[in-house]
Amino acid sequence: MSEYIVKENALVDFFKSLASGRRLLTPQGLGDKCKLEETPPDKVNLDFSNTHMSPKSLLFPQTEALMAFHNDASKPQAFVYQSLGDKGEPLAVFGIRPCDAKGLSIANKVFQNDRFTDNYWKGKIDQAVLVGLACDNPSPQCFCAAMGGSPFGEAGLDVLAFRQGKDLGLKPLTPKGEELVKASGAQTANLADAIKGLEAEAVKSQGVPPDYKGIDNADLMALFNDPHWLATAENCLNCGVCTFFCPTCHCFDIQDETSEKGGVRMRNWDTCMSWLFTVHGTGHNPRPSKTERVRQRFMHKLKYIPLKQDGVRGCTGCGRCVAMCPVNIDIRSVALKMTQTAASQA
Amino acid sequence: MNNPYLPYPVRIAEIRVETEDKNLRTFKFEFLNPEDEEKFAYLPGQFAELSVPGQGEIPIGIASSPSEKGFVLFTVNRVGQVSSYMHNMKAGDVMGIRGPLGHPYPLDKLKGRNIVIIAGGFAVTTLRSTITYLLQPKVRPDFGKITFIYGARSPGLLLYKDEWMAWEKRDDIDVFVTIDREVPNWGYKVGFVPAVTKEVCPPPENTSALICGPPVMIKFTQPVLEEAGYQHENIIMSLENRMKCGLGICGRCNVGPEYVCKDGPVFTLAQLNRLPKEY
Amino acid sequence: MPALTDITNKIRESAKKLLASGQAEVVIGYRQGTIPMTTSPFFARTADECDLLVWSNFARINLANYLPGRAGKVAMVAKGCDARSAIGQVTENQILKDNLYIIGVPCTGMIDTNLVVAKEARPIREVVETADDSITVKGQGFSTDIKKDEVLRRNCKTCVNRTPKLANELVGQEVNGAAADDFADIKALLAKTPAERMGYFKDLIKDCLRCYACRNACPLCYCPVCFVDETRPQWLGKSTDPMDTMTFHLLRGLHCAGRCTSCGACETACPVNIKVREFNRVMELTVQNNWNYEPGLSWDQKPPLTMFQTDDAADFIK
Amino acid sequence: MSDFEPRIVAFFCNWCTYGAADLAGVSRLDYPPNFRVVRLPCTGRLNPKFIMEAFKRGADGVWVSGCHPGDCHYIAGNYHARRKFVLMHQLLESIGVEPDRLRFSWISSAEANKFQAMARDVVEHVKACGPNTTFRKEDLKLGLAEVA
Repeated sequence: MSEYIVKENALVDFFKSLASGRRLLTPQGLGDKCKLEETPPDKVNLDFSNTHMSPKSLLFPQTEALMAFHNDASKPQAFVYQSLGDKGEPLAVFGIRPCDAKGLSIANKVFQNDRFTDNYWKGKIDQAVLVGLACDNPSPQCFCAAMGGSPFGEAGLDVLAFRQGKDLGLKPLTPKGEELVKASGAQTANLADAIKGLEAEAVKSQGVPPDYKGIDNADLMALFNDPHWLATAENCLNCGVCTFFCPTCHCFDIQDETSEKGGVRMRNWDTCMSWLFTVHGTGHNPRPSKTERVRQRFMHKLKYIPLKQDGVRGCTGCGRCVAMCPVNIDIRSVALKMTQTAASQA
Repeated sequence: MNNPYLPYPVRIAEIRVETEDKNLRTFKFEFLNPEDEEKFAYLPGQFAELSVPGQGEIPIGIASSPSEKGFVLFTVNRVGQVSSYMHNMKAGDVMGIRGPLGHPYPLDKLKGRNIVIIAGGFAVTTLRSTITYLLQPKVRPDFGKITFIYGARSPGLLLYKDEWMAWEKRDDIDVFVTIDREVPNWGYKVGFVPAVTKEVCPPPENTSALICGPPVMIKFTQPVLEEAGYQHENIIMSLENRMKCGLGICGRCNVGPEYVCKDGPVFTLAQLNRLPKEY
Repeated sequence: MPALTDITNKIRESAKKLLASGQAEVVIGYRQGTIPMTTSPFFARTADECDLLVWSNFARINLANYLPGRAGKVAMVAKGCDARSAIGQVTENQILKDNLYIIGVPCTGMIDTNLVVAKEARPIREVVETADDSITVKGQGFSTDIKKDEVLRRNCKTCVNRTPKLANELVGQEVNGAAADDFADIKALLAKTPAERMGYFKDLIKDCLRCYACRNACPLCYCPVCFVDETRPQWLGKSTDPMDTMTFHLLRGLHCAGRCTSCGACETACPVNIKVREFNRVMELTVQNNWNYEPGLSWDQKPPLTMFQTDDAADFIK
Repeated sequence: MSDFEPRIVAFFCNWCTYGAADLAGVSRLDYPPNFRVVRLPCTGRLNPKFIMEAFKRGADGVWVSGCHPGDCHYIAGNYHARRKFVLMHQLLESIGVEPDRLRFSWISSAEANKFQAMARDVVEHVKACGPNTTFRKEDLKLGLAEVA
């Protein structure tokens, strides 16, 4: 696949083409108000840092009704749960950052795992075309390179867009993306070298990435049993803000809500930081205190997911948990401690 | 698209109170749509999410055997919101089951081997399924000696009385049922499961053990088997953890990188040795 | 010497003494955060670790949060509000007075990072805190001075008890608090119509994620099982239903009534910047009006909801 | 609005107002039937979440009634309750629940007439507020074809 370019004066037409037959979502608003919103083609903003929350709610809303039943015995299907459908719709999302797209690709392997396919997720992701916007000026809390990604990363995207002066470069990554770009009337251009140059500069701005490879090779139980978890978790409030903001956190709870006429089974985001998350009916809790719960979160991101996903880490370096944590528990510091554990075991 | 969250509608055909404290009831379900029974093709050791409309779901091991057609059985302990609600339901009520979920006991890999089945309390459910499956005339010749050790606190807390009494009369399975303390007119063994295991457990050669029971029973039975010479690969256990989706997605039942629901619940002791004890 | 540096040095000195003399087994303080405008609660147990303790304009989390149920002797670094929370916990029997040593810091207010970002939207890579009344934020190609009193947290602007007078020691000169908090904003709100007030509060919490960070950051919220986690019956749905969210905030407000010291940790912790203290402030005003009570101002005061007067006024009861 | 019949959840202390309601009944004092009564051992048992739950689930009004101060069966339960009532009352009013939707009263078991008058008064005031549309959960939408 070749690259393409959209000249500054053709940008609105490009976004019109993206929006044709689909809803076009792009980041709108500033700071903590920045989120993906439906955007008229002439109102797309390329000057944003990143959305306040990760884009996972597009495919995995915080609250989603899965199925419903009614209790009217005089009508068919009383007390039988019926699917409410997966509610997907054709979407074009422009401006997802590579870290977040990678997060979606990691969650995608959970929602479509080796045994089961989550139809609610699949129904949405299959109808979405994701156009990422590369980061040419990463934020201070960004560390995608340290986690094996890049400000120009391609995982999870259909098209990678990047700023080429005042123009917009496009690199289609999937057949779906290729089709979209071709339909937009963008001109082909050989930009492979330009991308390399821009990427190198963007990576450089994150400094020399720390090396966490030790974790990948370390024994799981050695990492798990290391005494540092007690100190790592000591100041944690167990609030779970990190999990709500994380682009790869995908845990949920399933709950029934009822009314006079029947009920709805819905799923809601849940957090491994909560005591309730793992407690058994008997009262036994496999992760009874915050130390176990904090350990679970970081082990999941940095060891369990890589084991299950061919070495890809469950953290993409978006930096949200670092920025949002009320007590500044920094996953980079934790990864460093785990790396030290690994080194001392080796 | 197939919806793995959507339960098959079932009707409660029969409810049987299993124990004298009435905390365990066995529910016999019939599928509302007969074609769902085929889709619900399971093997011993798998579980399902029992779905009560408006209350929620609970993961429960399947107590019936695939050889028993026309119905499925689940024995449910009264513990939380859903199970308590189920204990107040009656025959004819409609609810749902979702599954089968998890992996079965690896019986296909155990062909030609002796099997010792050790159960404690109400954890016997999936092992009832296993024994019923193994004792089919067509299946039984594939396996060597079968030994069944089953314990509970008192006679009134033993499940499936008619069945194990019938098994006891057969000569193709050795049955040892035990209670914690002597009671009058008790014609079987007395003592804790580990002690009985020590006494009657077959030699480890060409033998696999399936164990399911409360943590304290497993804690003390495991050394007995080790002492008898059982390799950890041949000690097979079934775990439980809090679950919601049963599909390896919702994230709460993991033991290290493995999800008890999707990758388990059946693990060998050798596998568990390499995993955190978060269960 | 800049005041912050001076306080930092005194905290370290005091912490080392306390650990060496056995007066404390652990000193809970703050260390510098890993990104600009943050600090991280830190548990110093050795002299070396004491050298990581700092004082800053961003020491916002209330360390009393870590006290309940703690065994052994503990020292904590405390602003005026934090010390009041700790004293409140002593009166609520969450920690023994004899096990607690308060290193009191006369506080000139903590900075609301959202207000800083509102003044300087470019990515901030460094903050300089050497001046007493301003900070300097720096990033790629810029350096901006910001007056501290323009970016103070709401609760710090109206704080009366800045100096923790009941602390075991003070590290720094006493500072004067604001004049009494007049609750002008709340009074103005209460003057509106019920429909306007309902609209205001519903709008206030519309972004709430129900992460409960406000609860977890609160030194008053130490219940073993919070009402939001109760399952039988389950009082709150787990969806983002606006009424469930409202119920959470109302009950949180009620549970904190007569106990809240306006430390602002809840608002600091909120990831979507909800002014969650509005509910607490309504309750504080009510408590002050009815029982003339403010928490954490003496070691032996009884919390207002554990006691009563036979002639308590309640004219609305018919 | 005149044919609006409010649904009101009433929390009555077992030792007084609940008895007053009984006495009103046997004395043939008629009062409007808009109440669903929840009997409490003491108004001190009233957890604020009960009130929230009632409103959330669609109650148009809530009425809490217990023993006169000084008459508590448990000596001080209603003194403690009174302080909590102050907070609940102020908080709900502050966030915009119309004051007339929430009533607190003291009615002893002998005061059947006061009970009757209060019941009428509560219903009248809640009626004037109209249905509770602001402080309640929205009706769950099932989204099923059978029960549109």
